[in-house]
Amino acid sequence: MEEQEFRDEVRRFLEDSLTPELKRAGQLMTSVFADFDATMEWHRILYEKGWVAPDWPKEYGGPGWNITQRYVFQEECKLANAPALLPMGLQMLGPMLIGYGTEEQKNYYLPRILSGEDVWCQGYSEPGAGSDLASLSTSAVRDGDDYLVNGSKIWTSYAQHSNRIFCLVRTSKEGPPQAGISFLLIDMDSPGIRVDPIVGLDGSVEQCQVFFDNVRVPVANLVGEENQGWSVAKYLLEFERGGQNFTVDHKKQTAKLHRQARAELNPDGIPWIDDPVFRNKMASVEVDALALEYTELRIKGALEAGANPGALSSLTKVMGTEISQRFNELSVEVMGTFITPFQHEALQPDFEGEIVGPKHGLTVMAEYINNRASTIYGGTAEIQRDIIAKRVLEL
Amino acid sequence: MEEQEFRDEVRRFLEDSLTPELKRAGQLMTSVFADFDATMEWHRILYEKGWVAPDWPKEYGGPGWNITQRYVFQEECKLANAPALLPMGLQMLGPMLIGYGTEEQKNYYLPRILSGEDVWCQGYSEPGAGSDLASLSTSAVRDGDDYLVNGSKIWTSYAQHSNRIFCLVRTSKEGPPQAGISFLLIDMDSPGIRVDPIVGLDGSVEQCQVFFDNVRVPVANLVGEENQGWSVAKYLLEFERGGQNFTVDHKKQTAKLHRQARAELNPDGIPWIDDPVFRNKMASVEVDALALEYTELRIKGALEAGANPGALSSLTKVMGTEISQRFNELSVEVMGTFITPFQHEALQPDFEGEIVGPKHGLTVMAEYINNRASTIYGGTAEIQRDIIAKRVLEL
Amino acid sequence: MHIEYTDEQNMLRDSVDKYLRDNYSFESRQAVAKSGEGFSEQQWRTFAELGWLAMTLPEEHGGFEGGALETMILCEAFGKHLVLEPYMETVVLTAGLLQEAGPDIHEKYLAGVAEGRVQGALAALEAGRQSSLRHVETRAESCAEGFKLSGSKCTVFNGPAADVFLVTARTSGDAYSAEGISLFAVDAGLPGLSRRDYPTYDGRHASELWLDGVTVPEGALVGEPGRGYPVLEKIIDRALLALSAEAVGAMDSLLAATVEYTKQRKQFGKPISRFQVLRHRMADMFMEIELTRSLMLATAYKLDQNADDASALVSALKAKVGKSGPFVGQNAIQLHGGIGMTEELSVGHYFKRIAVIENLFNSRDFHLQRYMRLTCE
Amino acid sequence: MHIEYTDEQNMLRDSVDKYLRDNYSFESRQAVAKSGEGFSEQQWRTFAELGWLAMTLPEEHGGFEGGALETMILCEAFGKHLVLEPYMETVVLTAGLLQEAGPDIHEKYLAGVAEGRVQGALAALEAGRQSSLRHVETRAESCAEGFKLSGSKCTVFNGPAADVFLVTARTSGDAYSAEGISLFAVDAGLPGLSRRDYPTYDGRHASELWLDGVTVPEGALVGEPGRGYPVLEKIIDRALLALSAEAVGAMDSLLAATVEYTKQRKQFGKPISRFQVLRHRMADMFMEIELTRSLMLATAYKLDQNADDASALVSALKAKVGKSGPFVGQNAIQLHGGIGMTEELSVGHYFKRIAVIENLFNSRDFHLQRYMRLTCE
Repeated sequence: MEEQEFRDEVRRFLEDSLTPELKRAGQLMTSVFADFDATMEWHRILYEKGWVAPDWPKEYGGPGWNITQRYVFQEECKLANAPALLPMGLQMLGPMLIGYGTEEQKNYYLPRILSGEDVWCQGYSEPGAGSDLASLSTSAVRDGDDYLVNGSKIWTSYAQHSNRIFCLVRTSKEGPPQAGISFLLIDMDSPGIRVDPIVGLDGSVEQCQVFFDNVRVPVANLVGEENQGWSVAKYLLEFERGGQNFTVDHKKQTAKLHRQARAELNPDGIPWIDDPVFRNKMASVEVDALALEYTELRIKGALEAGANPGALSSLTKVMGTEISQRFNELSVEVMGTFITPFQHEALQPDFEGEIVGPKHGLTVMAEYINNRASTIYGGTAEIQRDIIAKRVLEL
Repeated sequence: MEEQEFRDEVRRFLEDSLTPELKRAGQLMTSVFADFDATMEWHRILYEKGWVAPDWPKEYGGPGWNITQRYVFQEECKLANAPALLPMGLQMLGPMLIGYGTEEQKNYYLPRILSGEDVWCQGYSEPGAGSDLASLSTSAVRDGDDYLVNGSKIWTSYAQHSNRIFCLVRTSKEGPPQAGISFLLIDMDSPGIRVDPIVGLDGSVEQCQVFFDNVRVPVANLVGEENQGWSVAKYLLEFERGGQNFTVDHKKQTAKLHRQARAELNPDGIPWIDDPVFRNKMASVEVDALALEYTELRIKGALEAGANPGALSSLTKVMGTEISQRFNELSVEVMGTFITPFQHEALQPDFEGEIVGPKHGLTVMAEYINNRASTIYGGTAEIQRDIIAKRVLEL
Repeated sequence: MHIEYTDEQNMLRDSVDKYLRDNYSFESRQAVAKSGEGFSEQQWRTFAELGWLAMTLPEEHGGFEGGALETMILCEAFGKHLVLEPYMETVVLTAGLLQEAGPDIHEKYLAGVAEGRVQGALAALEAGRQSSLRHVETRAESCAEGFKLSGSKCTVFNGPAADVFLVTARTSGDAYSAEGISLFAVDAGLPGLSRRDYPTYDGRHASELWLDGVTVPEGALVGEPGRGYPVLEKIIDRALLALSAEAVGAMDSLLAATVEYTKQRKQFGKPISRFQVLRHRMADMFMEIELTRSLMLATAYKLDQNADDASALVSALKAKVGKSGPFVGQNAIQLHGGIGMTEELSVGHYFKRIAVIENLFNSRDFHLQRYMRLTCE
Repeated sequence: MHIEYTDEQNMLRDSVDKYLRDNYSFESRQAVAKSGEGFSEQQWRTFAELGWLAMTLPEEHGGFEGGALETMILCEAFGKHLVLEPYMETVVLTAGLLQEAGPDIHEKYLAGVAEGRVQGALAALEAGRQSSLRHVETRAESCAEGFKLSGSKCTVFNGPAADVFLVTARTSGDAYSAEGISLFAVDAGLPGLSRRDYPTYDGRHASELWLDGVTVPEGALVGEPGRGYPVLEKIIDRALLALSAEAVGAMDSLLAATVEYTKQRKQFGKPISRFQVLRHRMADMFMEIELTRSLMLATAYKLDQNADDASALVSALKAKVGKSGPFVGQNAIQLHGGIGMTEELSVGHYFKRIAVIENLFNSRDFHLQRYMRLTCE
């Protein structure tokens, strides 16, 4: 199918299926997550259409799209303000199970990810193991046909909404730290699991700490070999790093900033967009965003040609997040004192009251705050630069 | 004497003594060094006045000024465009001999530094020992009443004009690298010394490499104890780091930039100083320069109170040089294509021809180029930050 | 020019710091922030008892005649300990402006401020043009009783607790003119005044304010009619010093917390403070803070001297805070990692307060421009 | 949109690179730079023989009809090897503009350019207002023989070697008007033309040019009278691509040299490439270069497509080069330390060329402004 034809089809579908409430949930996103209920509603709609897992092979329930089509679909969803789907099942665990899971695991779990029946969260980081993930200490000790799991995971996004968690656990203390790690699938309703929500700086709860106290997990829930979990994890980390596209996010941020900068006036009473100094700063970020857009196109070109864009994908995460943060800062500057009202309830899709300040400023401060995390999670900006130095420059 | 009265006296002296040629040499400085002949002429004038070594104690030939007076003198000299004196004898070796030298050394060398009869250069860095100075390998081996010196020093400023060099040499390979270093005074006309000039990026020669091939140096020329040279060197390094004041340099750069930005027109045909974006960048640097100015005042206050400003002096070198470089960049931007003419001869004080482009642009490119070295010599910007992290923040 | 503290000032500094260290823990601060008020009445009374609120007031109203240096010392400590209480709003802005008013007003409010009985708020911004204090559409018309005020104000910090509002209203001139702006002290209880209160991201409370024909007596006028703007500018210079000092205090705490955290946090087998990139980042934070502190000290000194370049210094300082503040705040979070993004740690709260400070009374570029206007024309 | 090279383009790229690697050592380059000419006649002839000079010319003049992509490929390689020869001046600017001229001129010069016999230079800037191509005070008056030109020009790169100058002169309009500027091909041998030549910091030669009633025939007019500015703008977009590609090539060499140097330079018992701060600096250099390269590829593509947003891309690219270029250049020197400041090493010469590039045809802020004007109005 031609690209434009496909794009039109996606647009028609989005027009028909995205309710105003769902769009509102998309518009009110101030982090990578949307309102949970809206997210799952949209998940089910896409599932029924067969479009919920664009990146999966057709035999496992993917739509069978090529790379361009997947780009187009992602682009159009974002432009239409669809709420973002949860990536933990669809984008992290799913592809991994397809690569490493047993037939039983694939048959059981994949359909439940697609349907939304299972909501997964990711148990990687620990209080003592962040950037240095391989130092993790949550232990899984064989006890008959089970593992007994003890320890704690942190920064577990949406654990409070999840019925399952995939975890990296330590099954051996021999050899280098990477060598004794295994990959386990765990039911969240297993006895011995406790979930403590972590309140974020913006007042919302997206992250949790998950505690494991002698939690029994059947050995059958091991993915890959025992002590071979690190290679599975690395696959996902690579995905987390290289698999992101920032072009559409930046385009939306640009459009939003332009809207704000046309509406709000600078101290001389002219719209910020016509303030030469501010305009210069906008241009500076927009040019960098444009450069990243073409870099992403180069990556896409390489992928389509079957090549590995390696070096280039490692820069998208760093530049993508840092450019986003600069957009956030410019929005804050334009909104001035209207960043101050704390209106947490107004960020819920079902809010019907009146807000303080202009509508286009409502999400600005929460976005500024929450987006600071983007240079921390999924490999900090510092770790990313370490990787570029080591892998790309071979320093 | 009251500060203002003293300042007036200095001004009167400068008005009377600074010839137009000397001023011209000062104005044409594109690095920390001025034309050598002009420098030494000015040195002799100050010597006759008794003002050549403001920082030396009175008993050794200093003028007996307090801290404020020394600041004022330095300020007024720079503002009057006096050529900078060579620091190697007056500011580096002199104070060090006063602290560590024998009576004989003091009696012999100090007067000759004051009079300008001796011109000193500094032999610290080596091709293999830059930031890591303690790894130096130029060796001095005892042979009767002499040392035999072998090796090479690099970045030796004005070695081609010097009749003496003070060197760090290795007298022992035992213990940590700092432990086997000694401090030697060497005649440049000793047999076995060769001086190779190094041509800089601006086409001028300020640095040299100095080679030592079995050079005989009397043991009497040792300063401090054998193998105790590191503590002497550290004293000088501290001086090089903390002893600089950037306030007047930045004020001169500000004035110069304003002159350029009033004279040159932006693409819309208005003076650059009225271009909002450029003006904003000027303001940004000027505010940082102002902040550094008051930081230097805080340091001066601490010194006057007899306290050690430690933490603050370590930031002056970093910020002072980086602010200077930003001024350079703005001047380059204003001058546009007039940075391109390479007019090396026009930078000599005795040049009488016509120059290409406006006079206020003549030194801009050479300054931009040469000032890149300011974050390299005397401890790189990176080493300085290491020091702040270690000594100030105790990380 | 000596810009270090006198012994007396050092004593004040130490005593404020000691009190807050002992009595203003982050936990108690958070409890207060989550309460409906946005500050602690009890702390406020203690501040009054300790003489802090009277520190810069005139003697005749129980004050100690302190100047900009004292304001700076207090606010730096408030920033360091993340103090919520509306010192800037009530003492710097309200009492500062009231000192320009006639004796009626003096009598009515100033002693009350000194004693901690009276709180105030500045109502000077209007929605749609909130980036300029000169944009005033609220009108004040002469009437038999004095003036009748109509209009609306936004971002009135400390609005919910204020006993008196300092309101800008136009007695002449048009939209953007600095001329024709008058200042009024409006009692919070007057009929025709209504508010919508809301909490702010930095743990305080603010209001939108509507004036629907609020009638105030002649004596409520602060300064000359139509000449309110220069008075406001003068007091806002003080507020900018106060805010900037608060930012310096906050930055100090952020750097200290970051140094501490990176020393104990281990990754890859060593404290993360061993990583050179983080060490240099902290060195840069240190340098930014010290440069800002130098400007802060100089600004306080110049304000106390009524120096010609005092306002230029104020803008230089606020511009510098607009760079150093976000830099230090953002990197404190970055170096703390995930934990820095949680409500539980103080780091993020300093970060939010710094973000708010940067947006009060105009941000960096405005002040860079003002600095150039004041220094090179 | 695919912005990777075709096989043919890859071949060109490889062959240019191979030739220069084998035949254009830094040492020989330096010898040429110090010679009186500022480029090598012999290299220039070889460039012609290799077909490089004809690459983008029309077939009728012996050219290969290449487009922006070919210009980009050549200039990127020239930048990488620090090529001195005046390709941009002669082929991109002069031949580019001449293609807009009538057949007389075509005949006279274009084949000569393709064969390496003819060199050219753009004389479009005037002292005092050299930041704008629109500022033209040089006047062209109609006369019996055609036009009589009077005025002066500054910063005429490749002036000393030029056989023909492309001169802007005003036939109508005032000082800053884009209207009324005409373009003339002025033979270097004409009476009334005088020059002062000077070497430039980047090892080339340039001139100041005076036109004292220089008479040119009617046919010397390039394009319509008074409509020269849009033509110039169009060709300068190509020159900006050429310069930017050259900068990208130079940055590649600088990063490669820096990586190499830091791996072998040892301090404190290990290669300095082990220091995290330097590693991150090089990672940043890498990212800046790749972002610039993406814009470069896209710009060449858009120019070849005559896309509506081609000029916006050109300005985005030049603006980006204005940030990445100095960043990479300055840090290459910083990481080399003292040795990077010497004439002996290539690093500093790349640095100087990048500084010159940033100042040709306006620097970063101008292009940021142009980008905004072209994209959001």
